Amino acid sequence: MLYSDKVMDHFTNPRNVGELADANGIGEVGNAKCGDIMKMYIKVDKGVITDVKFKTFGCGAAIATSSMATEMIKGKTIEDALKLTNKAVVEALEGLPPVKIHCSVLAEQAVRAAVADYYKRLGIDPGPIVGEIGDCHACSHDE
Amino acid sequence: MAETRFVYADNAATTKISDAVFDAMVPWLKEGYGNPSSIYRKGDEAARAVLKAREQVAAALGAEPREIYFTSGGSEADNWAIKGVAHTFAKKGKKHIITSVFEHHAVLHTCDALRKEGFEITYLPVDDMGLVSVEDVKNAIREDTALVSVMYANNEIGTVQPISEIGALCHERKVLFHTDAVQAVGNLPIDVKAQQIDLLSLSAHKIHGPKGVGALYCRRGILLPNLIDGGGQEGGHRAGTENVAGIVGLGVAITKAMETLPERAARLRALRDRLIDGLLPIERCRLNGDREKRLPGNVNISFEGVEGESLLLTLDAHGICASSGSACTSGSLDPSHVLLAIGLPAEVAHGSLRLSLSDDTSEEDVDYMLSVIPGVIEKLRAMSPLWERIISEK
Amino acid sequence: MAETRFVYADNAATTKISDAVFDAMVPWLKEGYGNPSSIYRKGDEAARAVLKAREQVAAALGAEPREIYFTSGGSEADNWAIKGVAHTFAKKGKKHIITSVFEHHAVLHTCDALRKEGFEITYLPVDDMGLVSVEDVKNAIREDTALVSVMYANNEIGTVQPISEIGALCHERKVLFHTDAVQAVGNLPIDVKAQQIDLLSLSAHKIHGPKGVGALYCRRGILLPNLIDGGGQEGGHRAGTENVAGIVGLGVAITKAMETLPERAARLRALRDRLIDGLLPIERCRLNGDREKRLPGNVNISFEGVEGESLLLTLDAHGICASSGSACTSGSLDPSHVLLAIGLPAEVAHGSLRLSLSDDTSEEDVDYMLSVIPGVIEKLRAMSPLWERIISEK
Ligand SMILES: Cc1ncc(COP(=O)(O)O)c(C=O)c1O
Ligand SMILES: Cc1ncc(COP(=O)(O)O)c(C=O)c1O
Ligand code: FES
Ligand code: FES
Repeated sequence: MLYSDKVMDHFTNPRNVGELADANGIGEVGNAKCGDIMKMYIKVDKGVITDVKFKTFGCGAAIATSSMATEMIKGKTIEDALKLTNKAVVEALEGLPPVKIHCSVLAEQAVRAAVADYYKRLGIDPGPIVGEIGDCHACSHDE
Repeated sequence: MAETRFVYADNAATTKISDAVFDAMVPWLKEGYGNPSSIYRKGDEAARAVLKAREQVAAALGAEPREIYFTSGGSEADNWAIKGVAHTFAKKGKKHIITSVFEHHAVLHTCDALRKEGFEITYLPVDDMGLVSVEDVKNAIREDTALVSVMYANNEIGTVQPISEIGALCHERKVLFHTDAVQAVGNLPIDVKAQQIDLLSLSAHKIHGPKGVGALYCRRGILLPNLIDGGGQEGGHRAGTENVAGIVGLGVAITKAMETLPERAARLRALRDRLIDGLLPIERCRLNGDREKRLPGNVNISFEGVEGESLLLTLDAHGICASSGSACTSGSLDPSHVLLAIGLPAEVAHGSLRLSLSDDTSEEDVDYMLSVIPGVIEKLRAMSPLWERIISEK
Repeated sequence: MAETRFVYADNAATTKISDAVFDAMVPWLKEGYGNPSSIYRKGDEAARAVLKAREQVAAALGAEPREIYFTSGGSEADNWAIKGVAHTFAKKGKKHIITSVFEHHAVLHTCDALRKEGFEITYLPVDDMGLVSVEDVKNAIREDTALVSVMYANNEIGTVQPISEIGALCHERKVLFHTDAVQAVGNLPIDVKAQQIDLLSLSAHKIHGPKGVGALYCRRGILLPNLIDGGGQEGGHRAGTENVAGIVGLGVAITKAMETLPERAARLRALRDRLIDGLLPIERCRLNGDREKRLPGNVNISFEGVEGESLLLTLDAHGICASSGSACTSGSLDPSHVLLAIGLPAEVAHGSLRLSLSDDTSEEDVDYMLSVIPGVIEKLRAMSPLWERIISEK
């Protein structure tokens, strides 16, 4: 499979795993049929993501990209977190095999889903801010 | 948890070459380099070694030496048998082939290729225990059926098919019968004559022989067109300078495996059953495939809420080599066609684990796996949102 | 006559695995038994070894790694290339293939099989020096030509064909060009891009690598249907668990051969020329094949009045392994199609001797052959009624 050492590090010792009791934004994306579900918990304070946790059902790349994504948004403002792209996550992980790129897309989407949920809880329509979360492009499975 | 130990539990994928096989191969990789087609002594010695291996393979199957053709492995043997029969019978207007939905890809993709050429393929279902029904085969046979191809034992879930019954049926209905016995050879008794098998594929690397060599048994009287044309090797039926060392290795491997089959199988079955019984108490898991009609070394269990690739990678970190039916390990999108065929929902198929044992597997290896796997499942479930959902729904 | 010595002079038939190749293979026959498709480290290590070998083969040919597909040898590569191109282009109505009359049987019999399927084959003649004419290729190309397949160097008489010119011509005429380079690889410089070769077959056991492994170079963009369908190995284009040890052996063998090609070829040419010059003074003999456009290690001489098989057996008794174009050695009735193609009368073709040298051949080996062969010829002629007739006629 040829995962990079960085991927293996994040897979073996995932950062920020678990649930966040006082989360004020939770997003879940993916589809169990395809073998991937990502759930992201964020705690937002004054526009800054002060804490983040994740749970993932998925392959090595799915777990590693979740872990890396949480590291990359922790302490960032919501605006910066929304700028996180799957490409940036893949780069930070020193690459992914081509067949695993869709797993990194899932990580990007999980962050956006969590932010969208945060706005929804505030009674704000997340649409204009977060945009379309979209489906996994890798497959046509519907939930 | 015990100290890390290396446990190779993926013997259905490939096995380690045994010392006896390696030692038998070395002379042919060193001084015995003659070409078996050459008439000088150095060539003749190689030809004799190939002949001896042919006799060994024949003896292991209850066949005659001239019914054995060496190939580059199980896949080539499957392709040759199926494409060969298909193209021969197509000339007589028989363009229908019967196989099962859960064959190895070497058979399935060969049938797919033939389908695109205009052949009609019936893919028999398997029941939830992973067994093909003889009745289904019977009902599927038509006037224009050229071949029935049903695997001897499944590579993922280890289920053993009713080969003798299918053989008798095909014989009675005068339809040729091929079986992919890559997983069965060396693990189950085989007698091609008694079982009325017309064509049988096997591969050396599944039985502690080398990779890249296999054989096709083709019953005397059946004339297959060549898959690989050229020189006069294999009686003019399969060209290419013989892989002498590999063929010698196959001969030794199959002889060793068949010689001691009852004892070996009994030991494997005991290890297998201890592993199954030790894992099944884990919450929300199930054994895939019939428990009795099963290869002696095959364990295949699905753990809900767990994804196969991450399971394999975690086990690897603990020194355990295993395999899974998850799509994620293969880079495809759908999980194992075998697990879907026995009715597993996709999300459960993703969480399957195959542990396949061999003569190299020890009691301590089983102890170790039993000490490691439950904790790994627990850890992965703890971080799985799917598991969270399953638990909350119950 | 000198004391008996063992001289292996049949390196065009097969070679001895070199120590470097053997040493590189052993780890993959022992502890490195993982299946390259498995995701745990033991599998990944094997996958990396296969990848490295793919890079080595690509580098040796001036190709890209993804253009290299491992096969079970030269014959499989030839079959795959030719049948694959034929079946692809047949769909577009192009059912004409051009080859030469003196190809290896892996090409000729493949073309014969296609002919029986309805393809039209043009067999180009060769001149009395054993060379294909570019002009002939040019004249043979038609609107419906799918493929030109001309061997790089002939296995019997060692003549090297105008590959770059044929490549340029095919490129210009937009016809695919395949070359069987089994004898050329490791003995002649090759650059598939510069020479505009679309498909090229090679085999490890001709260059001090193992038997049963080879490769097909297939230029990027050419999509061949599979010869062997099944698992996802070789990018889904050639199924079967990889012969890891064999593939590693091929990688090392081709690297060693290409690395030191100029020095090695120069040494071989000197040995070859000494052998030719030492044998040609024998009465009524002739060198077969062009003297200059010739493999560095190939000697092929016909001795009138002598029959090949008895010559080989006598040489074997003197410790010399060689080959012949005699039908008697192959069990067929006609002598070598190659020797007939260059215009040799059948009775002369019967008396041909091929001595093929390699890095393992020493000056002393050449001395020994020169000390033995003339006497052997003399002895056989003394008992040959054909020789008696020839002599009386002159
Ligand atoms: C020119 C040529 N082509 C093809 C082959 C076949 O190669 P292999 O024996 O590896 O199948 C050979 C040698 O046997 C050869 O000399
Ligand atoms: C049932 C079955 N058939 C065919 C094959 C293919 O054998 P090989 O890898 O030798 O081509 C395998 C293993 O890979 C197998 O398990
Ligand atoms: S989660 Fe299935 S491939 Fe990544
Ligand atoms: S949801 Fe990602 S592959 Fe289907």
